[in-house]
Amino acid sequence: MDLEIHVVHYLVVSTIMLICGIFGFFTRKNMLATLISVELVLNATNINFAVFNRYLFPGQLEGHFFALFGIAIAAAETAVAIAIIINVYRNIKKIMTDDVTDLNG
Amino acid sequence: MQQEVTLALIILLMLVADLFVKESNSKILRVLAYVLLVVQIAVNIVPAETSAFEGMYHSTQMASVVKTILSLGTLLVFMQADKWLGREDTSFKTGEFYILTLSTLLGMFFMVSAGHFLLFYIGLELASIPMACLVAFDKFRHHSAEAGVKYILNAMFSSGIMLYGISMVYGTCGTLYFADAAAALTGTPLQVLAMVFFFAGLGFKISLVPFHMWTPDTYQGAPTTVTAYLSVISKGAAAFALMSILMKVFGIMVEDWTLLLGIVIVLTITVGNLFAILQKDLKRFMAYSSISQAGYIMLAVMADSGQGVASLVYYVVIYIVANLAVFGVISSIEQHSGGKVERDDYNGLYKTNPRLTFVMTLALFSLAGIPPFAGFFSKFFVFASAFHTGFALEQTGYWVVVFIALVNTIISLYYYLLIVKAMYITPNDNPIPTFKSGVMERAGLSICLAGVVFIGLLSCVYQYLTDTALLSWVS
Amino acid sequence: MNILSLFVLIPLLMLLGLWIARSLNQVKGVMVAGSSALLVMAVYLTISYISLRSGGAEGEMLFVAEVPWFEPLNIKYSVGVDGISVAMLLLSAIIVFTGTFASWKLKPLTKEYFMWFTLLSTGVFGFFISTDLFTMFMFYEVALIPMYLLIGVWGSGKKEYSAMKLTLMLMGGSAFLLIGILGIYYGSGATTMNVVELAQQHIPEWMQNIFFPLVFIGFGVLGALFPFHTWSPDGHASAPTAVSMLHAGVLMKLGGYGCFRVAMYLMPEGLSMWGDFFLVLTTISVVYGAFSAIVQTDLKYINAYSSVSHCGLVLFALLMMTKVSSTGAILQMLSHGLMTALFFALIGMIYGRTHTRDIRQLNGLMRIMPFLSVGYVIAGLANLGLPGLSGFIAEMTIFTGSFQNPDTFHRVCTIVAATSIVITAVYILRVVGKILYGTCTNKEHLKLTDATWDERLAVICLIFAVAGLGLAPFWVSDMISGSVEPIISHLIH
Amino acid sequence: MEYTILILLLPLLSFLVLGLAGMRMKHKLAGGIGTFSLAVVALLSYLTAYNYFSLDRTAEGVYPTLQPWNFEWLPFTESLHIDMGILLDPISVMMLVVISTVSLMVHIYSFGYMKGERGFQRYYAFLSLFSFSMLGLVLATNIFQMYVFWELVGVSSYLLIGFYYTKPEAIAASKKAFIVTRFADLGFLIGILLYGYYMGTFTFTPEETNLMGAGMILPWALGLMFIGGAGKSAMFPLHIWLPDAMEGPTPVSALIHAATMVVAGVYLVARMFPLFIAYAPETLHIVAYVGAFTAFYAAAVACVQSDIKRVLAFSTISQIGFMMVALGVCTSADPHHGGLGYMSSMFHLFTHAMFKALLFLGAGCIIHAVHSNEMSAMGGLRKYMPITHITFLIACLAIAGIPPFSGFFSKDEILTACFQFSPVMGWVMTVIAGMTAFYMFRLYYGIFWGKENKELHAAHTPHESPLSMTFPLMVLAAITVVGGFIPFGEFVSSDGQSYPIHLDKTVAITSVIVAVVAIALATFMYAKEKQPVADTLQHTFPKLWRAAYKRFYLDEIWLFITKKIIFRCISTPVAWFDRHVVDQFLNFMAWSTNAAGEELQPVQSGKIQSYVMWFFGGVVVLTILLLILL
Repeated sequence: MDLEIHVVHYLVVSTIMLICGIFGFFTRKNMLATLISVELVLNATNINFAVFNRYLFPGQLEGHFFALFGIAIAAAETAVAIAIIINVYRNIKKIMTDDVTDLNG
Repeated sequence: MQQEVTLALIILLMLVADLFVKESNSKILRVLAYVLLVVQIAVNIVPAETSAFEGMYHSTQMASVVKTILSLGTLLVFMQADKWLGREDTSFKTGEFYILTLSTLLGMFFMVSAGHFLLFYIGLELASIPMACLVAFDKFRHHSAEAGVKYILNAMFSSGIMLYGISMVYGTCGTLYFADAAAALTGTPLQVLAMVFFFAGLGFKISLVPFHMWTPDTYQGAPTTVTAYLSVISKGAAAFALMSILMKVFGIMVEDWTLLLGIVIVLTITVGNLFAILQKDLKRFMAYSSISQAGYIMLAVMADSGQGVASLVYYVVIYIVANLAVFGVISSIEQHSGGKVERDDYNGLYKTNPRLTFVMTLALFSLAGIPPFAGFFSKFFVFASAFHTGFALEQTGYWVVVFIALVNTIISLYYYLLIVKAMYITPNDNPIPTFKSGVMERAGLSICLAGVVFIGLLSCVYQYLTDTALLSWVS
Repeated sequence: MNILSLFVLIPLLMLLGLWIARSLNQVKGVMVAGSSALLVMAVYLTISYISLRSGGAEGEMLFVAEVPWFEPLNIKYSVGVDGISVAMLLLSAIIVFTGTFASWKLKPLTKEYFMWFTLLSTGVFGFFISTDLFTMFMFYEVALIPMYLLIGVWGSGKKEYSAMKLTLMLMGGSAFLLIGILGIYYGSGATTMNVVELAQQHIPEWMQNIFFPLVFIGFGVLGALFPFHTWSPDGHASAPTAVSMLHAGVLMKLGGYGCFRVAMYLMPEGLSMWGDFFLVLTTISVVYGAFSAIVQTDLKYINAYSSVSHCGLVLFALLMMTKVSSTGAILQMLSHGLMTALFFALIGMIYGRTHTRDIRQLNGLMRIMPFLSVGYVIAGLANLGLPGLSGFIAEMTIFTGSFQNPDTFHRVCTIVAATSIVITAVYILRVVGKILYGTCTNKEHLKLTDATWDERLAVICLIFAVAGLGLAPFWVSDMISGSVEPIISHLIH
Repeated sequence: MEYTILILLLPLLSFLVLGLAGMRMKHKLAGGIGTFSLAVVALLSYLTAYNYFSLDRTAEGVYPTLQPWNFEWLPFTESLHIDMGILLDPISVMMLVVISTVSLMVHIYSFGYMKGERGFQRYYAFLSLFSFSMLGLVLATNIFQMYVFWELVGVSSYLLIGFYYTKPEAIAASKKAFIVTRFADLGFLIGILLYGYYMGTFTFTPEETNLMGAGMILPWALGLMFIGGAGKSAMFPLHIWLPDAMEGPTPVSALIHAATMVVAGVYLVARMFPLFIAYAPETLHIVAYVGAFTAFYAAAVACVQSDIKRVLAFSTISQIGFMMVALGVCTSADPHHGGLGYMSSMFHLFTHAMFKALLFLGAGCIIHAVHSNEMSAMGGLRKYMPITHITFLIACLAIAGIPPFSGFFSKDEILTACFQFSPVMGWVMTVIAGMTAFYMFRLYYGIFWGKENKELHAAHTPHESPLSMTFPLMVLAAITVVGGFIPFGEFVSSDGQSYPIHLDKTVAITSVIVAVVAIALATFMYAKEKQPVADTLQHTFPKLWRAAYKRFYLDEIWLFITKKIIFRCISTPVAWFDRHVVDQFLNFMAWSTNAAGEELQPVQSGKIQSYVMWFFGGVVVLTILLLILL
């Protein structure tokens, strides 16, 4: 059995992550959980960048750097998001997405 | 590069100033912000083509002009924010407001002058993360927080999708430099997918249908000044960025993205209009209006020509002044009447505040595209550019899109007139009482009004933009 | 400075003056000065145009001037007039002048009213002097939008609904126009926006076939083309007097003028494909409007439907494509503008006194307000085409001209359209008989007074113009047919 | 003869003066202005007639056709233009004399008749307007000018019928008159348009080549013009307006609805006669049949009417029918062979104008005296109003065709022409002439003899009218007496050449016998106070009598057409369609846009998840679309 891992395998993983992330976002009601799901999406792309760089274009570092920046920015985003979610919690004492539907129509 | 550097310096200066200025003296900060922003505009008034970081940063003359326009718009927003920032519950956050706003502006600068997807991505995030803070700025209003959370979650999701698209570009091209990627792209299905994903990310910022769903909620919940900023500056920058990337990077897939745009434009304008008709809350109403306006802006992108570039920037300029005039009036009334933003509150406004009503009327007419106000000219040129391309390519599909857009102007006229009707015609026993707005608000509105009236009539603006567009986009 | 630009400049100065004016008297002073200046200018222009032509001046347009505006799209501020536009300018000046007096006592917000009114006039004058498609279109829309506020704020009845309907329908028409203008511009090679120069270019036939109907309908909406006329009854009924006058008198003429100058002149091949179709529509307009007018009970509705019929006749005559019929169409615009303005002025004055326009509640007015009643009879007679008044001239020119087109289908349409002169008599006489004659049964009405001096001035001016055109038609007719000729010969070749 | 322009200008001027400033004038001044201008016009007309007929005849033996004035009023094309001018030829000069005479008489008469009426000045203004238009009509140099003035006379007739504008009947009558004639004018207009296009000119003398080339068009064009003429001249079935038009002041009826305007149709046919006879003889014969039927129909109706003005109105219709018949029976332009009708028609027009005006003015005096139009209010008036009685009798004898009164001569010529055309036509017309004599004498006896309405006359004794009213009666009576001896054929004939009138003895004797018998019958039936025969007849044929009294229900048909068909069946549905279909369609579009917005609104639910689903769904769908479409 050939255990060599191809680029495709990585992509399958990243795609599964992406879909999990999206699915999680769709289904989880807790805002923190949705935040985690978004992280999955972002990480799926980071994997993509790393894998493409490593396997397809090994001579350069663009993908790696992109992945690094992506991680950093995702962290920043998460921080802000959590801050705002806390703010929501302070105001209405709930963090379920179904509870923040005051603005609609 | 000069523009970004000076802006970054300003941000640092404001940061330092914020540290040392006492809360009670927040006025100093406001003055400082005006002065610095004026200086920023003044020193960068001459557009220049610059390149840095080995081409990761590449600012064309047009981009430079756009940046100046964005700075000007920001200045107008600041002027409108004057009263709001002076309020007790926000004055202690004055410095933060400026820093956050200017940071997003810096992000937009990078966005419009990126030469590499990484820089573009950083710019985009720099523009949207502080924006989330701004949206949730009114800490004790839960609508503000709700708007903020909707914005940030949607933004994260969309940036995830966009990043996925960028990763596909990287995977198929092996480079993230715009110029190299453009050469390497061939239009395979995977690349089409990448393009759509990327498009969705920017479509989110411009609030194109179906990526627009956050817009009304966020616009309604955010502080009015921030809504104004979000609706014009952020949207304008994203539109320009989208256009330059579609034209520069995805040039090979022009047929794909014009079709994509065609569908999206029709959807955007129609859906925006259909929703706008029913809105009672003016901020929410303006959100839908801005969605449909975004559709018109995209017509210029669809044109895919120098004429289109000039028309787009021209449209953005006029959209900025007109929309800011409307938001200026809305915020002015909101601040002076204790938070009234419903359309019914405006009934009979003409009797008590004729001048504000007048500004509002002209601005709405401009948005509806009625001559002799500027909006008419910008709409005309946008239509002309899209029509021209359709003619040149002998594709009547362009004409159909233009036609649908034109038919939609009637619906939009209807809802703009509803506000005019409320202000002039609908009788009201207790209209909002007469008030005197602050110097800065008035100055801001006067500038907007002048813009609404004169930018269209004075052809030099369009001429200048066309010349610049030709210089930047010799294709 | 080009003399034509004064027609836009004077209203703009009036706007400025109104803006500055502080008291009611100042406002009225500005209006009287401005509208008189416009009238004098228009008369002067007419005289000098005729003398230039008789002096042998060549060229389709006279008093031409051109300033580049948006050069990337070859948009210029270019002005010039031929006989048709001169006639229209004269008409507009007369109606703006009389309209000012017809709204002499209007309240409230008099100043604002006159500002919008003046803006509307700016658009009208600008439209008629322009030879550049873009400028023309711009002024066209400038003329439309003030209608909304003028009707909405100062109107009566279900004014909000009417104002909205009118604005949306007319702006809908202009949406059609805009794409049509783009089609013309690019189709002709994107070298010029000037109408006269565009006519020399050739637009591909397939494009003409697409854009002709769009432009024709676009202008036709304003010209009350069936089935796009329904804004007219409601709009006119709700509008204040002077606005109805200006709207029916001048604005509706923009439609016919545009159809002729833009749609037909620039797209002759499209015309030959669509001509018959639109001819049927206009024929329907003519007869349908007249029949609808018979059963109306509101004076303004009667007049509005009558306008549908008469403006339909304008488009009808244009589509006949002979020199005489087109001359007749322009004459009809002139004549209809004057007499319908007279009608609306009188209806407004009667309404201002009796507070009703329902013909079932009015009777015996002849005894109570003889001046207004006689004016009404004269307007009615002009409307049904009494020789010596303007309506006859126009209708006869139209029918004679239409008969110059030897096609049987056109003949049949002409005969059908000609029946409208009988139907017109029916509804005009019905109204005259009902409201003016008989004995007044309403006690309230017995106390009413006849016209005041400002009203008399307006009415007399209009009657004078109607009769002047009717008695001495040759000079106008010459002036117009001289200018129609190049356009028609362009269409036929 | 440039001075002829004054004939048109004076009445116009007088109209303008009276119309603009009349309300400020005293009655006498206003009436004086009108009458004076008409007197001058009449003098000028006589002068014109004298001068014209003393001109030398041309080589062909005809009087020259003069155009002292002609200018282009409204140009259409090189050859087609409406000119305004003055055309002098025998018939126009003849008409000039007739119109100015009758008009002058009516002007004088109205002084007395309209004395003290409200709107006296307006009345004179309208009379002037009418005189102007009628003179313009007959002097027209081209068919379009004729149409212009044709419309103007229509309007002045409208204004004058509706002079008593507070009377509902007057309003209705004026409206009806205008609309019916307008309807007929539509035919006239289309006829003119056809004529103008194919002849290339509006003048009465088109180019020969055009005439030859027109083919079947010309009969059609002329026929359509005749419809216009039929409307004005009250030919069946377009006559319905004329009896109602009697609601106007009686002098107006005398002037417009008896002597001048109503014969405009005859004049029109006479004017186009050369073309009719040469290119459309069949159309001309249709004119004859229409005229004959109208004459019969109107005579039948006139026999039972009780309103004296109605009787006279139907009598007018009937007599115009005679004139039309006379024109229609012409078969050639040669007066000796089938062209006699032309001259006789014009002759009858002339004599009829005089005696019918006389009858109407006389009726005016009677109405003035008893304040009623109904015969029941009259009877036995001969002793109260001798002048009126005598003049009325003269006119009755004239219309009945008793020599030596003028009517005898003209009617005799007409009957001769009819017999030349066909014996059937001749006999029919003779019978109608007899009916004329019958109903006229029925009227005469009803007014001046018969049963007197004593009650009424006791309350208000009838009296003779003032001189201003009787003077015109006497003048007209004098003309009626001597008019028949005018050698009319000298001046007017179908080919223009001098033509000596000679009586056809057989025809003359027959017609006189018929007339005398008819008069005798009328005397037998109506001269007494008790009228057993008439009553018996009325009771024997109640339906027929009723139908005739109701004018064979034509007015009901008219009402049916206007109220039911035009108003209910066309206009109301059209207006309904406009409001509920065309307009509602637009409202529906607006509504559906709104409804679509409302339906869509739940999509914007406020839930973050649904927003993201739309986002992602949009991305996926768009990608798939792009991949499929391109």
